Amino acid sequence: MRLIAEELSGERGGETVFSGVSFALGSGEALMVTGPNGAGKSTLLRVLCGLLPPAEGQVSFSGGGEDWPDSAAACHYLGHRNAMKAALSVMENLAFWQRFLGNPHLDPHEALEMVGLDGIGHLPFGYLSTGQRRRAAIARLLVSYRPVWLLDEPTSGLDRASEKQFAELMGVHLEDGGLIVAATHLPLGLNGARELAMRGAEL
Amino acid sequence: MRLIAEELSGERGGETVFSGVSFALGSGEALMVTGPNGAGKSTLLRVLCGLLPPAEGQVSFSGGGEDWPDSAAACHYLGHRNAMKAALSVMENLAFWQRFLGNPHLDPHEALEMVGLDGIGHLPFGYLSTGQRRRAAIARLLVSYRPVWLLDEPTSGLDRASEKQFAELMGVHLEDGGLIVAATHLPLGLNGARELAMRGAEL
Amino acid sequence: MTHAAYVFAAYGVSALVIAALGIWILLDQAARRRELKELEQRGIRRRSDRQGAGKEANK
Amino acid sequence: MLALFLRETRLGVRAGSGALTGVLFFLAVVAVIPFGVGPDLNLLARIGPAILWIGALLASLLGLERLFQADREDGSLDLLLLTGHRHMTALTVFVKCLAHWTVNVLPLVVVTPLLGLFMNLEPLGIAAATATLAVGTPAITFIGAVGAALAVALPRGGLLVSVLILPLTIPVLIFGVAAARGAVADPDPFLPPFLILAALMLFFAVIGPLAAALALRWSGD
Amino acid sequence: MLALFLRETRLGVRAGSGALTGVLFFLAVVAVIPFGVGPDLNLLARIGPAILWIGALLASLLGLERLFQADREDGSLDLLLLTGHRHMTALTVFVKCLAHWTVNVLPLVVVTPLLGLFMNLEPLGIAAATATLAVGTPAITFIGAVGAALAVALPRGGLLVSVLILPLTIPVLIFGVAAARGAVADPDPFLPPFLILAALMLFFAVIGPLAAALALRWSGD
Amino acid sequence: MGAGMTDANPQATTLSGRLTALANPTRFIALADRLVPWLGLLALAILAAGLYLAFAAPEDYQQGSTVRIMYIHVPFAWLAMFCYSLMAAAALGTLVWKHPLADVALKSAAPIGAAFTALALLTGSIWGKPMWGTWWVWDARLTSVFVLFLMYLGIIALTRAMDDPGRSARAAAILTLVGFINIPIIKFSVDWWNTLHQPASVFRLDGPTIHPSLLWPLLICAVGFTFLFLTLHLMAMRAEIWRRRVIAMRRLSARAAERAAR
Ligand code: HEM
Ligand SMILES: Nc1ncnc2c1ncn2[C@@H]1O[C@H](COP(=O)(O)OP(=O)(O)OP(=O)(O)O)[C@@H](O)[C@H]1O
Ligand SMILES: Nc1ncnc2c1ncn2[C@@H]1O[C@H](COP(=O)(O)OP(=O)(O)OP(=O)(O)O)[C@@H](O)[C@H]1O
Ligand SMILES: [Mg+2]
Ligand SMILES: [Mg+2]
Repeated sequence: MRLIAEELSGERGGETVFSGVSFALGSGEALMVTGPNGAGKSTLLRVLCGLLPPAEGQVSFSGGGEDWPDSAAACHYLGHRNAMKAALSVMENLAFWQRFLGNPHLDPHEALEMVGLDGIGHLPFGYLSTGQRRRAAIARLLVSYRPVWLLDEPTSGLDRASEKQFAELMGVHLEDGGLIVAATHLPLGLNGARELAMRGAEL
Repeated sequence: MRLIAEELSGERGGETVFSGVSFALGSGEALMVTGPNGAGKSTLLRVLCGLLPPAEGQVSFSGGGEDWPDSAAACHYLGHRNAMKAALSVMENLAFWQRFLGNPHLDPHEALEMVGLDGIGHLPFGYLSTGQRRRAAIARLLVSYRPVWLLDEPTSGLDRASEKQFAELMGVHLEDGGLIVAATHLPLGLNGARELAMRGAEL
Repeated sequence: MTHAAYVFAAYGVSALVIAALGIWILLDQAARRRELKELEQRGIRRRSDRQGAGKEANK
Repeated sequence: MLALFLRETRLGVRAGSGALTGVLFFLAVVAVIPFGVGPDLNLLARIGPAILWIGALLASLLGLERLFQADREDGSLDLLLLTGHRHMTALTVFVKCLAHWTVNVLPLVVVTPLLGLFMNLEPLGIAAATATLAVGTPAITFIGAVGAALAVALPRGGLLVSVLILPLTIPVLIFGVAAARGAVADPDPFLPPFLILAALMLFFAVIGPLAAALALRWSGD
Repeated sequence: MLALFLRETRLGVRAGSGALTGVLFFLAVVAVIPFGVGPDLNLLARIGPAILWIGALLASLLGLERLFQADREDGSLDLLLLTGHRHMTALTVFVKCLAHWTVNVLPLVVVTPLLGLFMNLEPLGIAAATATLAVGTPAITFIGAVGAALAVALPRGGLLVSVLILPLTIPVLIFGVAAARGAVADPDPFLPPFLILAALMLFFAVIGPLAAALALRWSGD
Repeated sequence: MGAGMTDANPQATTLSGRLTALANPTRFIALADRLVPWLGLLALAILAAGLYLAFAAPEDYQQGSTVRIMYIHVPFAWLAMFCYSLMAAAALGTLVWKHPLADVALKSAAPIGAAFTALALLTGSIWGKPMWGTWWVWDARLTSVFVLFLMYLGIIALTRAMDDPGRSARAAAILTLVGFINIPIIKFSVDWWNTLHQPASVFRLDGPTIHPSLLWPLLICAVGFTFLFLTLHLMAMRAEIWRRRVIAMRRLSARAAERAAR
């Protein structure tokens, strides 16, 4: 499987925020997107999964076969917001996403265990602390399978231990032949990840 | 000015999340609250400023004179959420908080400059990137004066340069005789800050 | 009211509304033109102008 | 899709004051009209179906503007749109509309017979009014979905959504009232307007979600 | 406080082109009615005041339940509560209500005379309807504020809230319509219901913000 | 996204090339600059002639002198519908061909359309008072024109509610298209429902039924008002393009300032 970006440029509110981004990522590879605030990291991730149209260039995903025809189908997008409903319990949230996203992978209970949240699945999501919320959102990546993970500052709010745990989860995903693109300000603890440094569009 | 917590314990949803927290903080001192996710750091901050009642113990603030009779009056609370309206421009947001909070300190333009956001004050807050939003929220601390800053993961989402800039701002506030209590997972770059490590309530 | 008054009222209202519309558009135009001038005087040019210039030069 | 339906109804029931606000508003509308027209029972019976319809139309506007906004604010909307290859976005919208209707509008249909009694309608008229409401109100929800999708990027689109969709709901209202009245007022027929109403509902059940899906796809930010 | 008022109105206006939207909304509601009850001008004149009141009730309910929720979700509510020593919380609530009313309901009151013409009301009736709306609708907003505050405090108590709070709006509605009608329908008096309406409004203007402030203080989380 | 910012590569040799060239806002503005004065003069001349003929025309035996209102009422009503149809076409242009000027056309036509619709309503009401004895009735045609007016205002509200032209363009386009159902309803409401208002007497399948002495001035006035509409529309479009340029340049300068500060 390959995720290829060719001469991408992205636009926000009619303004180019980055341009000329190209890379090709194969199975088992990770790409860290870094850069100052407002450089366009989040915008790049949204363009990669097709939530925003690219202003120029194109994104292609190949080798996914029938299951993953394009990058929108093949990716898990973990944005700044956790995409969980505060009024539903953590388990209800995860079970919903598993059924809706399809390709079930881990059982929600197991997934919660993997992120160290076992025992609080019955709590409404709105009762969790910031870091716990983020971990519940990470558990969503595990309940359904997707080869590509697009992560936007995945470790924001996590404590030291959970950061390590998450690095291990990413490691396993890469070993299984997955791809990861992560926008981040903090080192994610992945060995051998490539780095894409963004500096915003030239004027 | 002194902020004193005596044998505080905090409750969330009928459950004690921490107990027996005591400290006394004088002018120019900073306290870093650390601990794993769910340890009760955010809860502690909310108890300190009076948004949550303490389950036991008490918080007192003295030496503030008429202007700052109690801790609620004396503190700036910077929570996880930025308390800005997406539909208003950054300047409008800041100008509003300045007028509403009273005790004007810096001019909104100056404050934006201090956090490196000059030139984008006219943009709607909703158009900013995550880090830019956080910086705008930090600018709010500067437009009105309060002796106590209660900061909940203030640097989440900031890039390296802004982190340093913010450390400097905190340094200046301490030099002016302010107090800072910050909950954080990341080192904030403050020299000589005391640390309060929370481990959650014993079960 | 006589019939003539109705006719007069109808024509009067129409003239008023159309005149207001025309004046509004003219004022809007003038304001935009002024803003553009001001920006150009401050030395700001559109990206496409520069690109366009580049393209002409390439031809 | 069933999962989505269940989630939405659960959310609606658990969090929302939606259902009851709607019913109460409906009640208020129906309660206040007799004050306006005075105690003339015949007149009341005559305009009864129209009042019920107008009440239902307005009540179903409540909460409609939040249909997609809540999802957008917590980031779910992104994921719903991303699964477009697996669940057509229009279908997702359709299911959300259905859930919204079940939670917020169905209760109105259920209390209609009771209100019909208040308005001095005869049994046949009550049955007809209830039937037309059951068939017609989904159309309003589907039209509303378009408005909600158009206004999703607006922080407080409430009124704007209603403004955008009210003119579009007029045909539904016309045929709904015509059918409800046709059942009792003798020269007027019941079936033709009722069938047109059903056709309108089906039409909007297709067009509404498609247009809303288009609007959502392009709201991208 | 003026700053808060300005911010709130600006938010309301920004989102949906404000005043225009309010007026449009009301126009749309009123335009829908004749499609339901038919073009009989006499009938329209009789139900006119009731229709105007229903439109106003709906307009003030739309978006009301978000009065504090939006502030809570973006964290502003914390700061508004924290400044309790400097601006009494009840006053803050009062100002927010006022802003909500100004943006969402006042435009309706302003266009009421025009709509009165459409509905074939006589001049006296129009004046009466406008007056009752101007005096009565703030009460609905103040009552709604209590509900909105409770909804923030009890996120899962939505049903409870609407059952407890909304019925309180019905007396306001009924006295409003009674007064508006009293001005034209001869045997009915105008002044008594109008005075009761004014009293209700003043009562809720005091009680509403106080209760809402209390609920918000306890919502702490 | 904004139309003011994308300049298509001009290749004005083929027909499609010429269309693309028109899509270039700079070229469009040049064209508009040249057309507007002539169109405006033409409109005024035709209107003057039409109105002169109108007042010279004989009075209607039923309606007396009020028939003169027809010469403005009917063109306004036609233009109200014409403008909406134009906007619907522009909406298609936005959605299907992503034509950069289509959105400008739609947005700037809305207020003009609203004004003409308001005029149709006003002159109609003024005519209705002597003819029907009332300013307003809720008959099908009148109400549907009123609804059209509301739709115009709704579209205006939507186009102004978002400050990002790209996003509001598509939202307004979708709304315009969905609302297009109203146009046939207006056109045929008089035939479908039995109402007070006059049925069509000019545009009919079996030819006009109106007397030629009334018809000619009416048609000339209609043409005049159409030219007036086109002039106003071109001017409004030009202003809108400039507005977008100003916004784009402001943003650019802000960004440059931010860069420089670092
Ligand atoms: C507010 C009130 C009115 C509105 C909204 C209105 C609207 C319209 C519209 C939309 C048309 C164009 C119809 C088409 O092309 O098929 C029209 C045409 C016309 N109206 Fe009115 N009208 C109003 C009042 C009146 C009155 C009071 C009269 C005269 C008694 C009148 C006489 C006509 C005539 C003669 C035409 C031309 C019909 C034709 O030749 O196609 N209208 N009006
Ligand atoms: N919804 C939006 N509408 C318009 N402009 C936006 C929007 N979101 C972001 N922008 C602008 O796009 C630019 C890039 O934003 P983006 O969120 O991609 O930055 P980022 O690299 O993720 O920054 P951060 O490190 O702060 O998360 C910023 O200048 C921002 O102002
Ligand atoms: N609104 C709430 N209602 C009920 N319980 C809550 C609520 N918010 C937090 N809790 C619970 O209180 C405990 C402490 O939460 P708190 O937010 O104080 O943790 P924290 O130390 O700030 O964690 P983090 O590092 O993740 O921010 C957690 O177990 C959490 O589940
Ligand atoms: Mg980002
Ligand atoms: Mg926390």
